[in-house]
Amino acid sequence: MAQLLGGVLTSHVPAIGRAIHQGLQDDPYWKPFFAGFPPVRQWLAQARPDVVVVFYNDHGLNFFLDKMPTFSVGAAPAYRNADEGWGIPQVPAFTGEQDLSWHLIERLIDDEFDITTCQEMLVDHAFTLPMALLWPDQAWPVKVVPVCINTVQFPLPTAARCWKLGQAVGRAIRAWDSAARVVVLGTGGLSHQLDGERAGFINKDFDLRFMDSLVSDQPDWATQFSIPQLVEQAGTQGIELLMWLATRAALGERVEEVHRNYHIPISNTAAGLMVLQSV
Amino acid sequence: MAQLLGGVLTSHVPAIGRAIHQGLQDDPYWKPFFAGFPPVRQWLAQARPDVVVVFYNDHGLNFFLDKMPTFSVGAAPAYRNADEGWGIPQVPAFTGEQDLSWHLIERLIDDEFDITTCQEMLVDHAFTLPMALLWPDQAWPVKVVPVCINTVQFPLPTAARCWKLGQAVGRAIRAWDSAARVVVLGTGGLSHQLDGERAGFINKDFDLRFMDSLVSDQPDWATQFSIPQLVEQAGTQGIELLMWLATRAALGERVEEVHRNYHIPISNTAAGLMVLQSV
Amino acid sequence: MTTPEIPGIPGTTLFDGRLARKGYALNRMCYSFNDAANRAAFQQDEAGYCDRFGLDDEQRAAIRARNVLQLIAAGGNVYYLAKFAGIFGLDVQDLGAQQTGMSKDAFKARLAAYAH
Amino acid sequence: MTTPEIPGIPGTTLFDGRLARKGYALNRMCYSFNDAANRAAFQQDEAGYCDRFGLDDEQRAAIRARNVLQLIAAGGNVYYLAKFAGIFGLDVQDLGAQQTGMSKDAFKARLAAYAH
Ligand SMILES: [Fe+3]
Ligand SMILES: [Fe+3]
Repeated sequence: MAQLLGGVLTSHVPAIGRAIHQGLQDDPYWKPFFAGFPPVRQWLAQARPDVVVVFYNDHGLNFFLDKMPTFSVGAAPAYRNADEGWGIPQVPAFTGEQDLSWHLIERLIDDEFDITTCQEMLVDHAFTLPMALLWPDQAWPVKVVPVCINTVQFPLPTAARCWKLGQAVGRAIRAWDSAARVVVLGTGGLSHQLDGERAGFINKDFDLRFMDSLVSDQPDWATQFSIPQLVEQAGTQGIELLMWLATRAALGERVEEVHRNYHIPISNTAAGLMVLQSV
Repeated sequence: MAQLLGGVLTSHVPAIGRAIHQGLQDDPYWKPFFAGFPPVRQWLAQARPDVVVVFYNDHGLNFFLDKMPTFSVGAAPAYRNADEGWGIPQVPAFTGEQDLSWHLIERLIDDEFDITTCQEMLVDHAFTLPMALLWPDQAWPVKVVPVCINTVQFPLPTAARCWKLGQAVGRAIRAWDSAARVVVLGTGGLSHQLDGERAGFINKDFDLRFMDSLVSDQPDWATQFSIPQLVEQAGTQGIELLMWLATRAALGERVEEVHRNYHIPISNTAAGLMVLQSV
Repeated sequence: MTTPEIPGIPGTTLFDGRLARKGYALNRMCYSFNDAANRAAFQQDEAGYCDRFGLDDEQRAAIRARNVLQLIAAGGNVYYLAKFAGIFGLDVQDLGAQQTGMSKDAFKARLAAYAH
Repeated sequence: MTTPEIPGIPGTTLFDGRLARKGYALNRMCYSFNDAANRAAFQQDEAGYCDRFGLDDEQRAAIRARNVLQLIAAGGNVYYLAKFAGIFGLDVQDLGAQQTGMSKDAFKARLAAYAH
C-alpha cells in the first residue's frame, strides 16, 4: 500500500510569482516569507515523495460559473498553468499520476462524494506557486493529483464537509495498491480579504489559534464554524483555510509538527506555513 | 411553502424527436408509445404545475469528460436545446425558475451534496423530448430546474446516493417559501443497451418489478443493487433508471399510482411511463 | 490500474477510468460532432480531422472501418460514438445490428420479441 | 430570493446566488480577460466589448469608473474582477486602497500593522 508521509500547508498569492520572477527572495519585504521554506525542502528531501496530492482552490482559470463544481478531482495526464489575466510567467507543466487519480475517484464516489472528474484541467497560481516554493528549480520530481474546492460561488461546502473529504482522500491514498510515497499539499489562506470596505482585514489571533488547532487533540476545531462565521474570522479569501482543513484531515488522527512559519503581510495576506508529518 | 404535487417518469430516446417531427404518433410502430401520454396530460391539466424539476442525464451535449459532474443543478435564466450531432429539429427554449434553483443549491450543499452549479446549460433530448411529450404544443406553461446525474463516465453515483439526492431535493422543494405548484419529472431507461455484443438487451421482468417497487412499501428496492448489478439487469443505458429512483425519492414516503404504460420497443429501448401522485 | 475489477457482464463494457484514459482523444473528436460544421470538416478531410485530435493508430483504423466494437475497444464511449454514427445517418438499431452481426431487420425483430 | 439571510459582516459581501444572477454578464466578461487577446480587444473598444457581453447600465458605469465597490454592487466577483484590474496593472493592494479610500502606502501600512 502507498505511504502517506505527511502534509505541507501554505498560503498562496499571485504576487509570489512576480517575486520569484524578479528574484526578490532576499528583498526585505519578501525575505520573512521565503525564509520559511528551506526547512520544508529539507523535510521533502528526507521524505522523498513520488506523488503530491494538492488541495487548492481555482481563482477563475479552469472553472467559470457556467459549470462550478463543489469538489473536483483531476485525472489528466498533464496539468498546465496558463495566463490568469496578469501575464505572469508560467511554470513548466506537471505530470499527472493518473492511477492515483482514478483510484481516488473510485473511492470518493463510493464514499458518496459527488465529485466532478476533470480529464483536462488548467492549474492556477494556487497550485503552481506552492509547488515552485517547494521545488524552486521547477524540475518537478513528483507526479501530481489536483483536488479543487470551490471558494468562488457561495454556498461553499461546509468546513465539516471539507474535513470529511480530506478524511476520505487520506483513506484512499493509504488504500492505494502502490509502493508510492505520497505527500499532501494544501494551499490557501490564512486570513485575508480582497473585496469590500473590509478589504485588507487580517486576524492574527484567529490564524494562530487555527494553526495550533491542527496539531492539537481537536484538529477539526474549525469545523464547528459555519462558512459565514469563518469569513467573519478570516476574511472572504481567508476561507481558503478549507484547503488546510482537508489536508489535515487526510493525515489521520495524529501528526507531528515539523515546521511552522507565520508572517504578515505578503500582498494583502497573512502567510502561514506548516509541515505536518504523519505518525 | 411550495406544493410538491407528484412525479412523472418516462423513457427518452432521440428517435422520439424524429417521430414527433415526422408526425408519426399514430404510426403502428409508435402508437403504443405515444398513446400512453394523454392520461399524463390529463393529470397535468388537473395538477396545474408552475414549475417542473427535471432529473435527467446528459448524453454529451452540455458536459464532456474534461469536466464531468456527478450531480449538477441548473441555475440559468433559460435553457436551450442544441444540435446533438444528428441535426434533429430543436424545441423552444425553457425558462428557468432561478429562485428554486438557488434554493435547491443552498439546501443541497448544506445537506452535503457536492453539486456542480450551472449558470449556463444546454439541455439535450433527455430533457426536451419528455417535456414535448407532456406539452406537445411546446408552449411550455411551466418554468424548469434541471438536475443532471452522470451516466457517462464510470464510476457512477450509487443507486443509494441517487435516492438520497432525490430525498434531499424533495425536502428542499417542500421547504421552498413560495406558493408554486411543483412537479418532478424523471427521464431515462428502462432496460436497454446500445453498446457491445449485448446491444439490444432488454429485461421486461426486471423493468416490471422495478416499476412495481416504486409504488410498493419498499420504493427504494433498487438501491440494494450496485451499479454493475443494475447494468447487468437493465443494460448499460438502462442504468438511467437512476433518474426514476431520484424522482421517486423526492416524492416522499407514500405515493398513489395514477397511470402506467410499458411498451417494447421504441428504438432499442423498453419504454416505461408512470404518473405518481403525492399523498 | 487500480480500478476495482468490475464483475464481467458478457458483451458489456463499463466506460471506466481505464477506457476513459485510452479513449480521450477519440471521444473528444466525437464530442466535436455536435457541431454541424465539424461534421462537415470531418467528411471533407477525414484523416486531417483525426490528426487534429491526435487519434492513435487503433482509433484511426476503427474510425476508417466505421466499426463500433473496434471503436469501443479503442476507448470510445457510446454516447460520443453515437454522434460519429450520426454523420452517416446511422441510428442505434444500425449500431446494434452491426455489433451483433445481424441484419437490421433481424435485430429489430429480436428487440420486438422481448415484449413477449 | 429565498437564499437564507447571511449574518451581516460589515464591509463584506458573500457572492451568493443573488449576486451571481445579477453579475453573470459582468463576470463572464472579466473571465474572458484570462486571454491576452481579449484584454487587448477590450482596450481597443471598451464600449463594444461591453456590448458583446451584454452588460447592463450599472455594470457599464462601474467598468467605466474602474470602481471596485461599484463593480461588486453590480454583481462582480472579486476573483474575476482581479483580471479586469490586471489590465491596468493594478494589484490587490491598489484595489484595497481604492475600496477603503486610503492611499496605497497607508493601506500597506495598515496591513503591516496587523503583525503586531
Ligand atoms: Fe487565493
Ligand atoms: Fe438516454
